[in-house]
Amino acid sequence: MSTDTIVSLPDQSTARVPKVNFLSKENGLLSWLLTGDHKRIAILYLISITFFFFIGGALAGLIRLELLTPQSDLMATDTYNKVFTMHGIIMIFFFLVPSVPATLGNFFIPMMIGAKDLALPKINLLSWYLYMAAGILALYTMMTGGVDTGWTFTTPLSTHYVNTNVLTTGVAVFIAGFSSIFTGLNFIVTIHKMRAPGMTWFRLPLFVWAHYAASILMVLGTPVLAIAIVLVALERTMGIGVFDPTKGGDPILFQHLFWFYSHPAVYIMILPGMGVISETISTFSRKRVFGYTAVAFSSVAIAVFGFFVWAHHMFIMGISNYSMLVFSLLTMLVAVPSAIKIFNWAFTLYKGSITFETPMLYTFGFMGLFTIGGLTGVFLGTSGTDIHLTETYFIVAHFHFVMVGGMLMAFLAGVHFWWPKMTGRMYPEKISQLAAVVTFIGFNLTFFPQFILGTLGMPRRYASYPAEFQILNVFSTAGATILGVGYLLPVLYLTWSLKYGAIAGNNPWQATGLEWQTQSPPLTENFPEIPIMDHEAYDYEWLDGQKEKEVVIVG
Amino acid sequence: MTNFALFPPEASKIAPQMDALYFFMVLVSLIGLTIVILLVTSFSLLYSKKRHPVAVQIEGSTMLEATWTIIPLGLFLIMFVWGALIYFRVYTPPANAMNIYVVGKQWMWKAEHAGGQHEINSLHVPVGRAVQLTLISQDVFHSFSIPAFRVKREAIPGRYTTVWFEATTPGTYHLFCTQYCGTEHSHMIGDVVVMTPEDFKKWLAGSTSGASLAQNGERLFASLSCAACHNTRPDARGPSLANVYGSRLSLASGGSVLADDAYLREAILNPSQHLTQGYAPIMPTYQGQVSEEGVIALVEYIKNLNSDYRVQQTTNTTVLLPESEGKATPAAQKPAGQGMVKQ
Amino acid sequence: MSNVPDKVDHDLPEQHEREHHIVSPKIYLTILIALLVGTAVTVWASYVNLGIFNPVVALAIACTKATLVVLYFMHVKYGTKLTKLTVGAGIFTFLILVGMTLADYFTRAWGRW
Amino acid sequence: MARKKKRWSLSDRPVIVTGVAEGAHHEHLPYQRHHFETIAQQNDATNFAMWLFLLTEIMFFGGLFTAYLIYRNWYYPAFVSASHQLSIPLGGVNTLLLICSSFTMAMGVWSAEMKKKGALVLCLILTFILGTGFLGIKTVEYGEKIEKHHVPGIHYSLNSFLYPDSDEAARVAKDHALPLDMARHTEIYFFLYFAMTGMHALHMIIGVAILAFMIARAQAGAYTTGHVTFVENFGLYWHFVDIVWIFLFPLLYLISRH
Repeated sequence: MSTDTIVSLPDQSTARVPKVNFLSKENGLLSWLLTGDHKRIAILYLISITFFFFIGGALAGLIRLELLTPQSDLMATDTYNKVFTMHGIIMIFFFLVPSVPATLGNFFIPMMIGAKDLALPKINLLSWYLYMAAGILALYTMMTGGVDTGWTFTTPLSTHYVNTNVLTTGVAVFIAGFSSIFTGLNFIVTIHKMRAPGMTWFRLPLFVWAHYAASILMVLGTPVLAIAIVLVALERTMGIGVFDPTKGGDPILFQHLFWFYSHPAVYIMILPGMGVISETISTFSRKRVFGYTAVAFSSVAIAVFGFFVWAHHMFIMGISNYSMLVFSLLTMLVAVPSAIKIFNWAFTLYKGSITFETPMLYTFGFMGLFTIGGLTGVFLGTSGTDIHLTETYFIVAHFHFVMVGGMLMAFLAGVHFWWPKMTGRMYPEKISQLAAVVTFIGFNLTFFPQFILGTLGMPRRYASYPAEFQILNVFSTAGATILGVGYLLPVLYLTWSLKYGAIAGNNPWQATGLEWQTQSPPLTENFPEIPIMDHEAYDYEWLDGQKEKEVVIVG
Repeated sequence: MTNFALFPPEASKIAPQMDALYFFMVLVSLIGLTIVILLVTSFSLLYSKKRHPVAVQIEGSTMLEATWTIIPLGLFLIMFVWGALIYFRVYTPPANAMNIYVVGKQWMWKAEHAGGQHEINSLHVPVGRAVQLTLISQDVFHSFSIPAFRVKREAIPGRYTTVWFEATTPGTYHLFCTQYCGTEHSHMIGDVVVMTPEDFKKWLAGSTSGASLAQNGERLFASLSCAACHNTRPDARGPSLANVYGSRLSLASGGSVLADDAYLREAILNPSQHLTQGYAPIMPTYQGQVSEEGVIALVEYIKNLNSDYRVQQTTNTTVLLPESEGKATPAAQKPAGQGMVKQ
Repeated sequence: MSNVPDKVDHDLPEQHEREHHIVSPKIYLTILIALLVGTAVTVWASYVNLGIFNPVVALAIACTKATLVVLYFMHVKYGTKLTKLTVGAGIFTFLILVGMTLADYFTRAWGRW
Repeated sequence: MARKKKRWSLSDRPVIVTGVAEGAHHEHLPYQRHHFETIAQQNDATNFAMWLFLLTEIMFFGGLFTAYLIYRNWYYPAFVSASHQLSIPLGGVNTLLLICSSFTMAMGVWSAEMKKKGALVLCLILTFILGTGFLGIKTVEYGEKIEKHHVPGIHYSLNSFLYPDSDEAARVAKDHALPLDMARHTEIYFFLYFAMTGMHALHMIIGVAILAFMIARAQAGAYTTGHVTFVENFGLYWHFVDIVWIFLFPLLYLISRH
């Protein structure tokens, strides 16, 4: 075994992908469209999410191209408004919210807890159909004139002052909300009720803890967005006056209802990513995650505190000074668990045996960028600096650092880490490490200048801007092109690896999770028979004990 | 490639204070980031598989957990308190501030000075003087943002919001609308011109519209026949509005309220909720009949009304009202003060 | 598998009959009567002028009726700790949404703006 | 809006279990899905899933209750006069109907547990009748509002609040005329009335539709074979909808009736 990688593949001349697995058990279109198997639904989600990610990415490219020049010369301001609105809606509702839970969570939570499938397979399939229905409806609105209210649907703009497809987009987001509710509901029931014998709560991998916390937010937060959108639809069609100041309604009420969901939504997006990072950091440093209970409880703490902080999005909107105090203080409390996690991951490396495969490179990228993203969040949570920095490119940089720097890096780390288990094939190491580095460089060049633009006061959602901001915008657009290349590479070599990738075998990383103790790609019922969990999570001694008892491959 | 800025100018009294907090936070973030990067890189070098092939399993240490819970929490709380102080300072205008009304409407800012100067997408302010902006929007959410002053306040429809600043260095600074408000959101920009007091006085004189805001209000007060009820005759149906601004009124629904701009606006648009004690709820609502600028003019007029002399002068026609036949208008005493509406 | 753990302590349902507690119709009948009485009382109470206590009384009666339905009709009284925790979480988040939003509206009257 | 996702579990029809591949060392009851170890685990999971779904319903109505509390506080006189437009007898009868339907539903669950098919079908039919009765009364009330133009929107009319003696309900409640701006805010009350009771009625309609389906299946003997999860879960849903009405009735109908 070469000294600087832990990858151990079976002898390629004789090894082959097991004949009986969840992919080959049944084929034909119907076997995919009517499947109850959580693994197949995860694959369906993976494909549809990548599709929507590249549409959102193309829109991002258009935005960056427009902002190369101070004037709005690539497209009319109206078109620009529609482009950034659709970029926001597609990226948030159709990529970030579902990405890790619906793909990696769907595929691996049942395997990690030793279950045959999620508790409600039919509802899991329904969640994917709702997601596709909502996605197609969103694309339909894009084709037929788009919507230009921003992804925040600010009233009274969205109810009285635009004549674009606000209603159809509202229905699309409403349906996508249900898809997210059903995923979260499925996870909570599965984690509570279907753990294998011996799998106590503190033997669960931290990936499962993170998804449990995110699912609480999905189930309890999303319905409030649903009612907010229903009220916008009623206001827009019948003029019921709930948010219309001339009829006595209060537009700030919409902000309360909208942000009550939309702040927990950012934790729905980041928590699953944190779960992936806990897995990769442990596997590639061959060590149990430092302070397991601290990391597990900080996930749940983020979920619980996530509900108390929403009005820090509204500090300049005229909420009372006293409720500003409450929300700003609680925002400081919710920032602490993220700091705990970062330091615990860093100390997991201490006295480990670290290797630098692609998932680990993405993990390091995550740790750096999420730290910056998290800390700049405190800038915006502090009411004083929020006055100057909110609604400028500082806030754009902040949430891109957390969402793209944090969440997307974690998603790519997860996809590369579990690719051998999902497909039975290894991804090509060298080019993927290159892609990780290119993404990291492109990301920093794109979004770091935006922090400076933000302090300069350049407002967000501007199609044209004063000339002195141009140089920083040119850097940002240059970075965006590199980032685009960085994100295209994985699609190419991952599809290539489906046919030509090395045969991965059961446990290429020698990881400790239950999902690595069975064949890859796994059986439809995951395990020949339900495993008994008799060791702690991330127990590398137990793993060494397992070396000689190789798992028999069925079929 | 005109001037290439990396940090906005500090042109208001609050700017250095906010920048101090901003740089403290940048410093804390840099230290935090370097700690994380140092930890990750040093551990990666020291404990790579080559140098440290066998990992040593470590459960964790509550001591360390406590340190990186309490230290970040302590730092964040310092930032919270410091930030809250600045927030209260920016959003609580001093009493002696000079008031300028700003009306945001889809895709332009309209500033209205008490002296009757009206500006579109620009704001002229004197240096070294507290200037309070009273913001309102006529349609959607806008946000009045002056990066050089580090101030920003949302103009929302239906309610006044205020912010104040004290410019320190003369010059021309950017004015942005930072809340997405539709097609021309990115063209709803302008200049804030800070002038020395003399230049400001010259500008005021040069660009007046002939009638001060209060005089506009007075004309509107008469044309909407507010004086039919709000005159000082003993049988007046409405309360006298002289010196009402800033006084504490007891409401018909119990409780008392300070008669500030917001109350006056609400009393004009939703009178029945803001009824003063002892008066019948007969005041009609002017919602939809008078524009935001009209309400501003009326509020400015009422704020400057320190006696009813003017009201009687302009409303001697009330003697012609049917129910007042036979009753002579009570002789209006000329008040000690000049009784004129302040210019 | 090497060693099968002896007593497995996770909250998979232990015995069959504990989870399937049959509530007797007698209890349902008493709860029905209690609810009907509650409705009558709340209607009667609304005709009595209790000043600001009217909404408080109405809400108190509604809450008791709701708890009766949840505990007895929905079997939460005989349900697992998990079900009780779930109901608690739902109500807690509901109160957070209502409470903290109202906190903003009520404190607007304190500050000048 | 909240399309209720009922899981059509195939488990009710007797399914020949072919659990060969995995050498099932425990017997698989016909209605036990393959991925559950024991039937108790399946019942627990579906019950817990139902409760989580009810959580989303609580938060969904939570948004409306927040709006109600804010606007009631802002425009109390408008809420008083507008609430006097609602007839307490109709609302009261509706509450009684719903509480009795909750009772019959609970008895239905009991008879399913006791495997009494006749009692189950009777209870479900009674619940169905009471539910449709409730919806019938609701349509009567809505018809009254539409007649008086109290539906928020362009045609909303204020004259039953500006001139209360022209309106029979206002006369009975001895209301005095509201000033114009407060009269305008009665529209906010009626938006809340229609949004809350409308959303509740939508949930009732979905419930009644599922009830019809259940009655058909119950007659075919589906729920009295020991597998009662479907009836139990529907019972939870029905009781939840009843609880929503228990809160709606006092908050909308009984605003200062003295």
